[in-house]
Amino acid sequence: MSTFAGAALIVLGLLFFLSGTVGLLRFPDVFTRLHALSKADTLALGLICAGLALHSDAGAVQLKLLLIWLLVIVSGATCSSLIARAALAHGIRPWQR
Amino acid sequence: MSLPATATLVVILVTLPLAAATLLFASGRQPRTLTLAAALLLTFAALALGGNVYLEGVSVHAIGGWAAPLGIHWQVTPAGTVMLVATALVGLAGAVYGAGYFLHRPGPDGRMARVFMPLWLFAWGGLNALFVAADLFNLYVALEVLTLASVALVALSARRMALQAAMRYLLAGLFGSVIYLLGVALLYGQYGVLDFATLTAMLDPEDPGSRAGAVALTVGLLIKAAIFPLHFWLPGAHGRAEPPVSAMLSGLVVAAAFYLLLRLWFGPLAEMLSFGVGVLFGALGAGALFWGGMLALLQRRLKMLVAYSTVSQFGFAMLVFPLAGGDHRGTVFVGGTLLLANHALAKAALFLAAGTLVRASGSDRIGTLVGFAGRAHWAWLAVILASAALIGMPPTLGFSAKWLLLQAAVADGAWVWLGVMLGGTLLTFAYLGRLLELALLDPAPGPSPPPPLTAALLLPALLLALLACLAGLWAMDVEAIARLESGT
Amino acid sequence: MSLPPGTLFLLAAALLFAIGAHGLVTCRHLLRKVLALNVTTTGVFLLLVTLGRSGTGVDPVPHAMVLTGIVVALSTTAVALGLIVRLERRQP
Amino acid sequence: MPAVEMLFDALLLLCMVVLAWQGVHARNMFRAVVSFMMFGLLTAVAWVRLEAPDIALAEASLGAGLTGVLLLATLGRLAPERRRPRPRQAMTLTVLPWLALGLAGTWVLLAVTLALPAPGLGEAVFAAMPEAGVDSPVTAVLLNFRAWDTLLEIAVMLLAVIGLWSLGQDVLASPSTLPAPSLPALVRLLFPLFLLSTFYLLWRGGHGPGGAFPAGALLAAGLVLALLAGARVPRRMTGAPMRWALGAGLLTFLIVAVGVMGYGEAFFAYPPEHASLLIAVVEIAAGLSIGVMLTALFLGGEPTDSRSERR
Repeated sequence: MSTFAGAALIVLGLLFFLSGTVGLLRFPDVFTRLHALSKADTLALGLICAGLALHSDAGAVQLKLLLIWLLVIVSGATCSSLIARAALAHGIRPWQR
Repeated sequence: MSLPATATLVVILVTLPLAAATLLFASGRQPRTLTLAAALLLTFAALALGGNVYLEGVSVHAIGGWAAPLGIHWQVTPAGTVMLVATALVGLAGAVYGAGYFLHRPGPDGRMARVFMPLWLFAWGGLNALFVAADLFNLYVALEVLTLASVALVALSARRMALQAAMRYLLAGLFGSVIYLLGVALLYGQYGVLDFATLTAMLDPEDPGSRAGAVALTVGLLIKAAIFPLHFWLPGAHGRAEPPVSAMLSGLVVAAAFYLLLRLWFGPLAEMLSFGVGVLFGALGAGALFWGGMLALLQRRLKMLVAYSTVSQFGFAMLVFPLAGGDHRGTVFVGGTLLLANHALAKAALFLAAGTLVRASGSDRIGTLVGFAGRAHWAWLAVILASAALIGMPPTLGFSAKWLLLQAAVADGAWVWLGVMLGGTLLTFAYLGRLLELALLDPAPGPSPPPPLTAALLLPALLLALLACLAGLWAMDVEAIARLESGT
Repeated sequence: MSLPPGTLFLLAAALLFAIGAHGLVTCRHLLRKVLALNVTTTGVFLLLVTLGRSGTGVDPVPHAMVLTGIVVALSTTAVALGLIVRLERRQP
Repeated sequence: MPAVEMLFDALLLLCMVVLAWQGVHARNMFRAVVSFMMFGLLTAVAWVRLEAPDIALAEASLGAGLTGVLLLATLGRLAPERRRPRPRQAMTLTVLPWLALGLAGTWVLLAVTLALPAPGLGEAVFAAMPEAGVDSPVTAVLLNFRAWDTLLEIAVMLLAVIGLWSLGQDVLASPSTLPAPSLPALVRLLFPLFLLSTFYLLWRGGHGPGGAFPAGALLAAGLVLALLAGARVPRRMTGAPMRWALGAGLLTFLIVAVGVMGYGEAFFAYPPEHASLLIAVVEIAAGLSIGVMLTALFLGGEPTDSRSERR
């Protein structure tokens, strides 16, 4: 049962990765692309970690997966804000319709 | 008097330079007495090792006590010991010369004076590690130590030309290393061993994979040894570096790569050295001899002339390979080794003396050098002696080495290579003769106050040149040659 | 599938070596040459490990060799980059 | 091999080749560097596929991570690439790449025929493992069977630092104003974690993937991140303390290698009863030194009192 749920979570995560990548490729400027990428990917990774955790019985492995997700959240958020601010500092104006 | 055990001496030779270099760097000070003491100790260790090997012959040492294919091995051979002794002599001479040279030219905020000795010792340690190694991968790491130390030494001279030369040297050296490593990978994939002894026993000369490996090893080393037409990086790097650096690079670092070629083709790869391969190597050698010699004749700057002469002299060394096919392999191998040793001593002497002359004249241009006057005549004396050794006049070491090769060539009836050797010798005479002619000119009006030529700037070159000349007497001893041959 | 296990990796290793060697010779910018050199080195490392693997079980010796090689490559790259910056700075 | 794995490998290697090409030839230099960094990361994945987790760790941290940081730092110091006229020797040089390609092609053919079950040294290593003093075969090779290679390799690294310093470059300037205030906060949060993982990897090296090089790389990553976030080399760490820290790894290694001769053993022959301890000592000293050396490579010049004052 948990195997099935894990697989479902992983597939869901992959879908979010896919949508994030589509956003990266299709969105018009650096800010919107960041927006798509950071949010979708963080969620996707969380889903995949959760799915993998369901596949594993060992508590240590599950803890490591959680740690991985938390670290990626923190560093991803920092990186995104760094990129966005650097882009602003370089005079890139946010895209407007 | 009993000498320390060979194993102890080898350990001293390979670890002391690294330890001393690290200590000098970390402490940030240059206690001149201590560095010279270390250099002297290394020289004594090399000489003692020479004595041991002369008495006992080849010895093999397993590092860490791990048996053949698993661990790394040191193989102390007579030929390797000759190179170790030559390294020690040039190392000591260069250390003394460098101490005197950088005293008056310390570079920005004393950087050159501060960094020279650690880098010099690292290069020395790399050379020692290389001459005793008998393991394909260990040799790769030793080569990298040597390359990096050499590049840093070239870059010491902060002039733009020197930095460009250092960059080109680094790229060429690293590319050579990568190709060498490719050869190591191919051979390891085939035989699963790295040490020379096992590899020699297992190697199948007909196997295409092994051939590809041998080609890669050789091409990598040909780049590193600056054999024509892969010599493009050498003249700049050797000609633009500071004089003691040029001495080590030209005398030893190039020779180390070439010595490895000798080791491989007279060791594990010996059965692949067919007639065709020998002719190919010989053709490269002849090309180097004449191309390098012609360019040396055309140079306008003293150090560039000496640098091109290195390209040309390694052409001689390449002639060893076509001659090895005959019945006199042992003689030819000894001849090649002695040629390298002679070149190391004489070329180092030539570069050191050239550095002194350039400093005394204030310029590198051949037309403006000071003549045979004042204290500069000691430097000229060194130039004359070193030239005699390079040309191969009796009784120098160069003569002994070429004599051995000539004997082999005559015995095998290899008239073509004989002709190439004689032609090359004439060419060497021609371009070095250009220098000797200058010595006899009237002293040119030098720059206003000629800088002092201290003993540290004059003696090392002179002694090295003298040694190159006198060692020939020893090398004429049939007994000595026979013992040297025992290593092949 | 009839291909022996390491074939793809060997192919990639050869291609990387060729790309690197080609780039090293044809590129003019020094930084590109350094990058090309690193690509070449990676190709050789891949070859080394793949060839070492085709034996019985995993052979740790090529692994150790490649670890050593990676550190050496990083060190030499750092020196090369330092030289490039130095050369650039002295340009008029 | 299952077709799925084959497909994955093919895709991975294809991406690597494309990225390698981009990394050398991309129009824009920044793009080239970023492609090269991605190439490094994918190479790490390839190492995992080849069952070489030790190499994967080193590749991800050193080959992709620190090399990438070095490249970017260099890029920041360089003027943009100028399109120069072709140099004179271009004619002779265009022949060589084809030569290289031909060589590579033959190599492929040979390599495929070569891929016979070669003996390798695996069996010899596993036979000697009981006496190695550690449980991880790769660590045993690195620090025992072929420790002399590793010692020389640390010498190469120290040499790189000395060579870099002798070029007399300025220390890489840390950015005066940070674009984001969150970076220092992140570094404060992560730095203890970096230290913790460094020691974890050092400890783990004895029986699994890990050891001195990944640990040193991780330490360096933490230090470099701190420097990027605006930290400076503390003044009391410049000069002699830093130089001794740089040299400590090589010196410890040498002392141990020669010191065991006091037991009447050969060079580098750890006495079996002390092997674990001695290897651990070497590993820790080397790991910490490697961390400092990598950081020094990133800084690019010798940090001195006066210079840090000026900044």
